Amino acid sequence: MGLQESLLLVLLTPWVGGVLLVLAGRWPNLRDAISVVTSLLLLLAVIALYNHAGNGTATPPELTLFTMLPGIEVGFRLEPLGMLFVVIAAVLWIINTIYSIGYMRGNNEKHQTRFYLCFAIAIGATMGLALSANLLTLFIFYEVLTLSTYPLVTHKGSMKAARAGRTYLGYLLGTSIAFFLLAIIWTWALTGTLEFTPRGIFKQDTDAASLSLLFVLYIFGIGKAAIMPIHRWLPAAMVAPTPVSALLHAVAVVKAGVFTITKVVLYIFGPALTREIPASEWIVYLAGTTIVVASWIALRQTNLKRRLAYSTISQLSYVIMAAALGTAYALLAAALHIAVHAFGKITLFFAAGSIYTATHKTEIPQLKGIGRQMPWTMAAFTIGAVSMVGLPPAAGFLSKWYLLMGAMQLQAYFVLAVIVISTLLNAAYFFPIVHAAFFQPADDDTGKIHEAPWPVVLAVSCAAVLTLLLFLYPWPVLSLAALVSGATP
Amino acid sequence: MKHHLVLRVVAKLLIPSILLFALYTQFHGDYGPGGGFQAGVIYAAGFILHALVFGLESTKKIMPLWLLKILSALGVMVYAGTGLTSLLLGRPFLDYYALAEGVHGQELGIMLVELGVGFTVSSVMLILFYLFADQGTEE
Amino acid sequence: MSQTVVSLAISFLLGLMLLSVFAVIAMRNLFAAIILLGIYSLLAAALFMTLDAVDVAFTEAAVGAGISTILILATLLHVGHDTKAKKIIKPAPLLLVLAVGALLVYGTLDLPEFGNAQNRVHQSEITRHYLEKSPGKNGEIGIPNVVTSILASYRGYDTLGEVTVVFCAAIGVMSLLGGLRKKKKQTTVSNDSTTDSAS
Amino acid sequence: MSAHLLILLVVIPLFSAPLCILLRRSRLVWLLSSLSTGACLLISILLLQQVYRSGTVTYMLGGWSTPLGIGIEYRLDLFAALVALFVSLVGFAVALYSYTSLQKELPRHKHPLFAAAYLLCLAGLLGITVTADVFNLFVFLEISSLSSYALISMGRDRAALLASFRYLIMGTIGATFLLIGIGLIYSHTGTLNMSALQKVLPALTGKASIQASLAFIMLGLAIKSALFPLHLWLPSAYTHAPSAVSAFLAGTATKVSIYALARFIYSVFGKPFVITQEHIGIALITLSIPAMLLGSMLAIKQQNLKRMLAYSSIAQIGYLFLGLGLSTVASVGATITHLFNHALIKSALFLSLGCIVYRTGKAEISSLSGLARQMPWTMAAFTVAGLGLIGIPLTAGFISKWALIRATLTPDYWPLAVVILITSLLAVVYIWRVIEAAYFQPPAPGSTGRTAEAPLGLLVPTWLLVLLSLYFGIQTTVNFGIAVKAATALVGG
Amino acid sequence: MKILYLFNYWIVIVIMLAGLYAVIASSNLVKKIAGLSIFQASVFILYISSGKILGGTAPIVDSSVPADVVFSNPLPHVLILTAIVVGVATTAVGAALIIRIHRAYGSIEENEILEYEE
Repeated sequence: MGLQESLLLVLLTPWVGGVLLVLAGRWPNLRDAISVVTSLLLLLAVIALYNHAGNGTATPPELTLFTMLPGIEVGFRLEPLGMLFVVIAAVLWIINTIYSIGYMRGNNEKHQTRFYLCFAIAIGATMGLALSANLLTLFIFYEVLTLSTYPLVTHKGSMKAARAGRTYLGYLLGTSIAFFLLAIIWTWALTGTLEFTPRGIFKQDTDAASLSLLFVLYIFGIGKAAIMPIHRWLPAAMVAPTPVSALLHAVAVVKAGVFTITKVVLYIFGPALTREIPASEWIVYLAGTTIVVASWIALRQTNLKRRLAYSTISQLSYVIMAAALGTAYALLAAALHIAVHAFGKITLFFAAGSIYTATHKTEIPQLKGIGRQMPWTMAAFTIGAVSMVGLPPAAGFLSKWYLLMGAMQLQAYFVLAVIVISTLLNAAYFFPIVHAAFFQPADDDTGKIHEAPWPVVLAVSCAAVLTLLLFLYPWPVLSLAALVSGATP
Repeated sequence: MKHHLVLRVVAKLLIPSILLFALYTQFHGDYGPGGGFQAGVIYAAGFILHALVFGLESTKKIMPLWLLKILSALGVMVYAGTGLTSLLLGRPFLDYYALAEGVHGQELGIMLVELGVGFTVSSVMLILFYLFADQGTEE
Repeated sequence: MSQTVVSLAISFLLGLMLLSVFAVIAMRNLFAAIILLGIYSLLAAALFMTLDAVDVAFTEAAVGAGISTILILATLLHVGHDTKAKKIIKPAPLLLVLAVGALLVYGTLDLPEFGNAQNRVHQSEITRHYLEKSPGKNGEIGIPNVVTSILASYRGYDTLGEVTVVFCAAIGVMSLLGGLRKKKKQTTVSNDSTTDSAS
Repeated sequence: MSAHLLILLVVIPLFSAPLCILLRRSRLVWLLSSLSTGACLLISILLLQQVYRSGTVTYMLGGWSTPLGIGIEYRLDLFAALVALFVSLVGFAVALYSYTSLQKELPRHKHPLFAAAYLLCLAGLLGITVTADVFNLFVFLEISSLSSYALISMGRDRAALLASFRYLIMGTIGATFLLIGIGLIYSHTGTLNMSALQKVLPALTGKASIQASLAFIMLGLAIKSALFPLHLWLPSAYTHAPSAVSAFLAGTATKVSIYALARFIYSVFGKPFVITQEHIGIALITLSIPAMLLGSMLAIKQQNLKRMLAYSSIAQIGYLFLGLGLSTVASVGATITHLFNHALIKSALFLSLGCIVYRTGKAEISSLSGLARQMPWTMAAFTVAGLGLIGIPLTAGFISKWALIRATLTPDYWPLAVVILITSLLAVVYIWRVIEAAYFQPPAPGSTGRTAEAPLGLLVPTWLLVLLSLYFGIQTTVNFGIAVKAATALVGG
Repeated sequence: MKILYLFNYWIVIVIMLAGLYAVIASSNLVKKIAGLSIFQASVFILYISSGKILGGTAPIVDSSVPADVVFSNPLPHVLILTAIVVGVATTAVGAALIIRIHRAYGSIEENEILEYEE
């Protein structure tokens, strides 16, 4: 299969799947089967694409849909970072689908067809976003992603959900319209192009002031990256069902955010320029602060999902910080952390969800001794936690390692300090849970195991296993990350 | 004032002469002041006088509202139609040279459009008078 | 000499019009006000006559003094004819109007000299064409009244628009007042479509 | 016949209006009006192609070609062709829509009157668009105005009467100002033809009376196009008119007045005089800012959705004047683009609102709760069009916003970009109020919660416009490419 | 004569302003309409006076009139003929609206009507 075809296939599969499962909406089993099959097909397409990406970025395939504005067409191009993101999203979508089926049936939620449709659209948007050839295309899919996840976040349909949705949409749409769009148009006005090109598109003579302002506009405009103070939408979105939280935190949304930032740093500003402009330094400090503060807040949450949410916020800022540093190793770390955090965090969320499905417990104090009732789930949870903290043998270790190397190169002691502190905080808010789950007696210990429905457990275990595998065999991802950053791991 | 005999006689004499004068104005527009518009107003004035003397209902019997509506529409259509005719004859809209040779074409065209103006203006003025006067009957 | 006379005559007429206008505004009784409005229009017609605009004078007399006065009087029959006693001077509108006035005065300062045959308006190619080429045996239109030939031929399209406006007014009034009587009293079945069912 | 397309564009509706009165049968009348508006649409498309291929089209009415301005001239350049296109497009959609929507809003025997007034209004607007004679412009302005007074007064509640009356007063003052301005120009130049004026006026820009005439014409047309703070007539007029009328006027009337204003600036007085010498540009910009902000804020406060959309229109008019005021090729191009896009989007919004009014009889936001379940297609149409108003990518609104921001991103005027963005954020707020009410609030306890979806007669025209607004968000050669061409021809680089 | 005719212009302007004031300031709808027609008529005067030639006659070019006669400019007359008609059309619609408003609100005083609306 040629490059163009596989590219097209990757882009279209989710949308076609969406249409089909709407048609099949009347028969739940068929509908769920379709969504599973679609996700598998997508993975196959992605693998086909990956084989092409394997032989370097020699001739990246172009695919142009239509010219939206003179000089700017909506088009796609294969490129390592995008490939990386596509792989993550595709793999996690399968697990997430299986999990969703278990979860949605387990909690017999309403409007499941709409749920799966929006899910498929969100994935489709993610694919488009990951493979887009220029900023306009990326922006379009960025907004599509926002709008398609809105019905998911507000799935419960209650007024509370509506309010949460208002926050979600207000932050994401607002920042994207007010800052991101402005930054894009400004970039266009300055350079006359929006194409993603290695080493950036800005001319040498562009003045540092406007570049700095642009950089800040991008960082704040890409609200999906949830850097403080525009992080509130993420905890608010917790009203959504767990699969959606997984989608937000691992598969698509926040990943799209940090992905976009990395992309902008790599292909709009270019690493060299990024290191020069003063704004990048401020962003490093801001990101660092976000990491520490978010971890601190996470420590003080008693609701499991909220704690996870704040952990996500801090983890995202790792990527932002790394990208803003702009050295080869830092960028390698950024790219890698996108993947690593995705697997780790989805494990944790699935675990939380399966606990909720099985026991309807959401508060951390309730989790005493739950390890004995739900060994699989809690084992997975432990792996995820280890990865988050960044210890071997979990994948989290890798990205942290490269980030440390990057920081060392620059003697960026602030970054080092941040990493150390946050690691301690991470440990402080994850391990007590694990300890309580396994080594403390439950209040209602019946001694017998009752796990969540099998698809849920299956998904959780898969995610956990992947997190381990990513540490043991990191090469497929690592090679891409290396291609992105030009660093030699 | 339906029973004022003198008034009725005078009106009977006056109204035809008013309408005659209206006709004169209609076609004298080429040579002096006048033309379709003024003529139309005078037509209307004649009927209004009739209505004032013999009562609205009797005027409506002579010149019912539905007829006026048709006339007013026809007036516009005559005017626009003249234009379209010259269009169909392959000349620009309202180019009267299309209708006949040279000056005669102009005279013909002007007469036609003035006729259209007369129709519409007179009938519309009467319609307005009818409707405004009618409102009185209910208080 | 004659020019002075004309100008003075104009000033005189204008003065009368001014008086009538102020009366219209000051009057509490609307009937009187509207009658005065009619007089104002008649004066305007006379003014147009002195300005050689015979057709305009004719029309203004027939329409301004005639039709619109009748219409408004007919309106007063239904809505009553006295206004609530109110203070006539209101600051905000006054300022607004004065601003417009200042603009107008400024605009008239360097208008071409009144009645001067050498003005661009009179010397312009178009005007001369109207006056010289259109009338006469071998003119373009061949009828003496140039106003008519412009009205009906040169700018005949404007006149089509004018007729359309009249027609438009008829439609508006019919939709507003048509078919209202039936609501009140069930007399005189006319086969006019606007009254055959109540609104 | 193709030589005469230009005049047919105006005469077809103008001729079929009296026919409506003769036909009298509601259905026949509707058929006629749909046919003639359809014809207008077809003609305007053909004309656009013709102009695009072979330059400006002119037409001498009555065949009076020499000397220039002795007769009345019609001229159609790209700008005019675009305006004519969207006017007849909206006109066609609303004509289709009107039949069903009037069933509940107007007694049957008045339908012929409605159709006649509607067609005359369309003819008037198209006449303004294509004429090259300033007095003829006044005449057709009055045709469209009078017919729109009539149309507005056909609204169901008595407030419509007052709204119509106030519009009549304001509109007539505006038109008379225009008349004064034209008179002042004429008394200096002796001609009424635009291109003739464009030749002679630059020599007269020192004259006080020419400057005054500029002021009066700008004022008059600003009133007609509801530029803040002369907008006061607009909200209640749009609120109380019949749904179809609101949709039509919101899409076309103010737009055409703005078109006329641009005509006077660029094709009569000329940019050097208006913008450079008299600083009208700065004035327009300074007025457009409060128009955008206050309009949007007031829109947020409204409970009645029609009024909300009306205020949003005032904000959007601010966009348009902003572009005119900057008067660069880019900005005027943006204005033209937005004229086109906003016409489609706002009409679509009003039409979908009309569907709601048709079923629920109310346009209050409270009457909307839970409606998305019962009228999914209508609410979907409203949502999509609303996204267009916000300016989400892949909608036409995005294109115009892009163009506008691009035009404002200059060293001197970049703060305006911020104002535009704030305005579109406010748009998010007032559109989302509606969407939340429709999708999340449970049906009001009083209501049966069993409202049927709007009939096809309403949905088809609505969706026609909605889909077009999406199409023009992707296929932007017409509403952006040609618009910029037109702006280049108008502003002259 | 400049002063005299400027003076005339200014009287016209005063009339015009009086009309405009009546439209804006008076809350009585009938008076608004009256003011409107005053306003318009005064504008007509401006037009016609721009067409006047002192010592000229009405533009009726008959073979009978001597050759040395100057005619006033006919074009403004034509324009104003149209404008007058537009004016009366507006007045008619306005008056009809007033009747309906009075029927709906029982008043033709704008401020009272607005109170009903609130």
